[in-house]
Amino acid sequence: MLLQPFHGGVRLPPHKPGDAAPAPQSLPLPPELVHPLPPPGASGACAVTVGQRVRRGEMLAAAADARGAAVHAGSSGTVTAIAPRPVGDGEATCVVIATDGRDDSAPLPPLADWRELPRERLLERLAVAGVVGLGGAAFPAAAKLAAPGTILILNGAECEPWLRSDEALLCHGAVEVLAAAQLLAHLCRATRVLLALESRMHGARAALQAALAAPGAGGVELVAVPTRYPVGSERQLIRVLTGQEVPSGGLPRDLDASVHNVASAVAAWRAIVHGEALTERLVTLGGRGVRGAGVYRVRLGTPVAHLVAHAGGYTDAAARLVLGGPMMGQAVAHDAVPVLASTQAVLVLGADELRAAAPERACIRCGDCAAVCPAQLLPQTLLAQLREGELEAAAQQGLSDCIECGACAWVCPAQIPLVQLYRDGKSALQVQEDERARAAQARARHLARAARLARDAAERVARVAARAPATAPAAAQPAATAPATPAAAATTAAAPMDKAAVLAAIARGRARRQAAAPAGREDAP
Amino acid sequence: MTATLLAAALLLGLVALGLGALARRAGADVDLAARIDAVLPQTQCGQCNYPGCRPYAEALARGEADIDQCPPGGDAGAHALARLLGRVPKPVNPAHGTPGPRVVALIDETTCIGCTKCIQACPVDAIVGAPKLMHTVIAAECTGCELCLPPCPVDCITLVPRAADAAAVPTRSTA
Amino acid sequence: MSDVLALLFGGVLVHNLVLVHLCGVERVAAIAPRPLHAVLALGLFATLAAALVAPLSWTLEHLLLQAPVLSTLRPATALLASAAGVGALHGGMRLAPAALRALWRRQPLPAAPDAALLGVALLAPALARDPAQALLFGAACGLGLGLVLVLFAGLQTRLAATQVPAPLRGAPLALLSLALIGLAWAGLAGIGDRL
Amino acid sequence: MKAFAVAPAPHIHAGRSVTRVMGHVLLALLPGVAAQLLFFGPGLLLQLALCLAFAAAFEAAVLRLRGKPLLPHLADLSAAVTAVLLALCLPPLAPWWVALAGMAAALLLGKHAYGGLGHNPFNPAMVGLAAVLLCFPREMAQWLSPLAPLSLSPSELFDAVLRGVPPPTLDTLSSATPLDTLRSLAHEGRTLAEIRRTPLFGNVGGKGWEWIAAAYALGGGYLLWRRVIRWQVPLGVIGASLLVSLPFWLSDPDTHPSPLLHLVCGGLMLAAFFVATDPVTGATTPRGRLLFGAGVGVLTLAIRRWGGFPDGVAFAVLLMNLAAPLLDRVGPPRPYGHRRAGAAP
Repeated sequence: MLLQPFHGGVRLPPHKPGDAAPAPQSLPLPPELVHPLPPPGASGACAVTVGQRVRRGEMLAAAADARGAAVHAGSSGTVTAIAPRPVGDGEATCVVIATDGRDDSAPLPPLADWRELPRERLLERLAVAGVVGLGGAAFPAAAKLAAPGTILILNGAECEPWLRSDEALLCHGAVEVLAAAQLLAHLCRATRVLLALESRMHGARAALQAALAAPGAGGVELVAVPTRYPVGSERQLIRVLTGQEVPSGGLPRDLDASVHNVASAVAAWRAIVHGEALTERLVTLGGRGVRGAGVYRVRLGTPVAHLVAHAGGYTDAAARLVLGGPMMGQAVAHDAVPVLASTQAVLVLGADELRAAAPERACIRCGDCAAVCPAQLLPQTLLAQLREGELEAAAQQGLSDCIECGACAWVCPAQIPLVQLYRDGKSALQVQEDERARAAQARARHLARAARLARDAAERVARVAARAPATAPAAAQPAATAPATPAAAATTAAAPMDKAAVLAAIARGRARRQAAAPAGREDAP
Repeated sequence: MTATLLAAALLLGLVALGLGALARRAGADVDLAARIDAVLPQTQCGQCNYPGCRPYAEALARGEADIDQCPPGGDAGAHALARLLGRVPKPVNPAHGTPGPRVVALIDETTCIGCTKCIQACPVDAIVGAPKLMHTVIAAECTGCELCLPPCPVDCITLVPRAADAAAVPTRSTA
Repeated sequence: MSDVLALLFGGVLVHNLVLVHLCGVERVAAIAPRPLHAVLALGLFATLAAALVAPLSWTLEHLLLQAPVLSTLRPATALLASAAGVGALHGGMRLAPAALRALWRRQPLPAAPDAALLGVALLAPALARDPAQALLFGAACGLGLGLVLVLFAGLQTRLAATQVPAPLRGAPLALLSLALIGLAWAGLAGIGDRL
Repeated sequence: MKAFAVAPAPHIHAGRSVTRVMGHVLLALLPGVAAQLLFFGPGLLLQLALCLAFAAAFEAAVLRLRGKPLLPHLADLSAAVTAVLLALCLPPLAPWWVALAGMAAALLLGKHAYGGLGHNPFNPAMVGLAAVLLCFPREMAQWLSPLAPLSLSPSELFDAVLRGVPPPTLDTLSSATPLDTLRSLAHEGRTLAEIRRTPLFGNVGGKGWEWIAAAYALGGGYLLWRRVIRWQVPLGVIGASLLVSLPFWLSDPDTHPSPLLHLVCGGLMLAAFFVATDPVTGATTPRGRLLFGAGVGVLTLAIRRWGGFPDGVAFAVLLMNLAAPLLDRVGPPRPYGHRRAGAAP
């Protein structure tokens, strides 16, 4: 398989000792689970009430539509509250469940004969089971799998330092991954199935090759992509494997390809074959700030504090708590936040692992950022344009193609928070585009109104012109010349009114009114 | 003598070609007016002393208007016009009004008498109602141009800042 | 051939209006943040104007001012020539095709002749031996002015994002930048006459 | 519940800072300084000391004037790099006021007037050098013939630099740079072969200059290997000057110096690796950098051949700094997923 290089990318210190990832360790059930409900628009109404007893896998909120994803209880227990709770660096309405420790579950009926079932039935099961992408974006799997693609790429290339969740799954769950590959290949009607993993994942490669040797598990091509951040990003992986580039603003389906994280594939497989809703995921715990670093099988909704406490607690070097990887992860202010489907890792970084708190300096245009930018942009030019407020020019330079991978901020010798700037720039661009769409709407309505007024005026003139010949048949002398404007036609066509007739009519009207007046009843005005 | 003439002619020919190319790139007045109209906020408010955004755009293209007469566009709008017309950017002229946050008209339904004067005045048909019946403003469509305030006999229309959720962009118009 | 090159290099480099003779400095300093295509148009229009002014002032000089006593009228004839040149350009533009007229309306040259054109009117009679050379020299001077305009506008785009100390913002920085460009231009000083 | 400080992503960093970049540049300059010390004597040490002292003084003064904290800005060594570059271009026995004027022009006019590091459009060292070339033409022409100044006693040296009194034996020691002699003798119609036989020229170029050029190339190689500078500018400068001088040399070897001689003499190698590669004032797109380097090479040769100065590197770099913003518009790279460069998708 000929691999194409992708532009830029950086070689990060992996912080991943050993050839194979450690086996996933399990965790005792936390006393309380916090399940954030998706924003009102993206999901159905909350299906449970406070005090109601729920079992593991029971639906807390239905999927908004056939392409959404439902929310499920992480374990059995009673719902103690449905209220806003801190989630990530913000807040969301959450269903809080006090677990009872029995952990009895309510599985959905397994669909063992999924090969014969219609695709729609399988996609609908994925939505009901709440399967979302576990690669960090948490995009509903049903929506992503809806578009078939001849090339199916299973993304096992976990390229951020410390992260070993996918690698642990590949090393210790290779059979399930390959089975899931078959299911997804059927769902996507894919003719080629590629499983990408980083060239440094020797343990995972060996486990997969052993599983491939087993009967009935063929058809999946193992591809070792170069260990270079951000090779695991969807666009870069497609470039490396197919040599094609996803068009700007487009999706992989435009290239007849689809990319799925290996963990999401397994979650989809479990939901269909075992009828298990998505209630747990593998989370990497790392960094010098915590003891017992490794890969844990964590129930969704488990507070981070519980995970850290049972792993071994904080060391005194703990300086920053990050949900996700060190390059794209989100720093959070405290550990009373739940683990979500998008939480690939919980990192407690020590002060020396962190970027130096050096003050931000002026950009010296060294171009290191442009050399490493996988989207082949010019971060230094975008920086200058955004600082001058030249949104239009920045959009022209490809600001919306920035994948926020952080490689530019990683190499920047002047310590400029570039990703933050581009994220703000993108949101400002979005606001500008909304305003422009609103303006276009207003222009359309204005033009429609102007057209309507013109049409009304023309109709009124036509109506008057049509009525005028009917009232004066006696004075049918021909209209002498073509009237200059329609309005003028009305007056010349009618016969000249003589003044006496008008006065007589008024007198008759006054007389009739006096005759009615003495009757003492005033008609309506 | 002839060599210099030839060189001068060649040089001036190149200059003329350059100017022709620049002129074609800059475009005739008509499509320049369209490009300017695309940048204007389309509030049709008339604060620029022109009866709407399109007339102001055409005046700008003819070079009769200045780029700082559009308060709803704000300073950013003036900068965009400057960049489009190759002029020196300057902030909005306060004489035409001061740029402010986006506002939406709101009809006080207890005092509205259904006189339809505001409906006729609204440049974008954002007010729904009928004679002697209740009138109300469609918040998503209102551009905050304040043209409905003067004709209202009972002064029941007030301007309120556009709420964030009301800012949901209406579906793309088919026009 | 060599005098054509000498005139060309002379007009653009050795006798650059803005950087060597400091004519039209105020136009360059005030070019400020304008898109590059607008500055290019302005530069090309300046070239046309200079090309009109130079032969005019040359003929006026060599027809009227031969007698030494009349040479005191030189500033007057220079002013007359440049005013006539700009006037001719304004008139000519009215007959130009629509797109060019639109471009001219957006990037007009001031009606009154400014220092740069006066400079051309004074330089051309001194350096050119016949009207054709004056025409070529005038065009070269215009191109020199246009070149500095475009380079300076490019520089301005890079200066826009800088945190210039408050007292130097705006005109002082523009003049300082022009001084540094003049410093760089001095390196090309001898290029013209050694051809 | 344990609280943490919050900061935007990414949370780790490659560790390279502006100070370290400038540190690498200074390190790469050491071989060049050593070679120049070897051939032109300890005068350079005095010039270096003077320039560095003035640099520190001006930086500190301006930073206090602008109310900025002294340490972080002083520590970014950018002023030190400017000082060393300027010192290398000054004649070893130039009086102290030449260094003062050069550093004043470089740091005050060239850099801090625009707002400090990162904001200056012109290379500060070259602004200083160009100003000094124009203001002190006589002092700047007083180069020494190679290997001669070893006989100078320290007191004569101090007199020359600190009090501006030229040593009595100066006329035997001093001679113009090879480029100067090249230009003056060429104008007297002497053929290149005769010029080459004067004691000034070694087997390739100027006697000492070829080693100095090699030392700069060595330093440049280090910078390329450490990825502090990119290959486009040096390739542009060296490639363009070779390509431009080759046809002239082939057509008429007697009057036009060989491309190698051009490379070795004067400040071309210093410019190729240390001056033109200044990222702040150069072009920032790969294609722009290539054009920038080519421009510096061509303009340097043009000024050497027809210009008024023996070595036009300073002016060539300043002129290309002026054109750099336009060069960036020539060839922006094609973003991922776009059909053409710089066009909307």
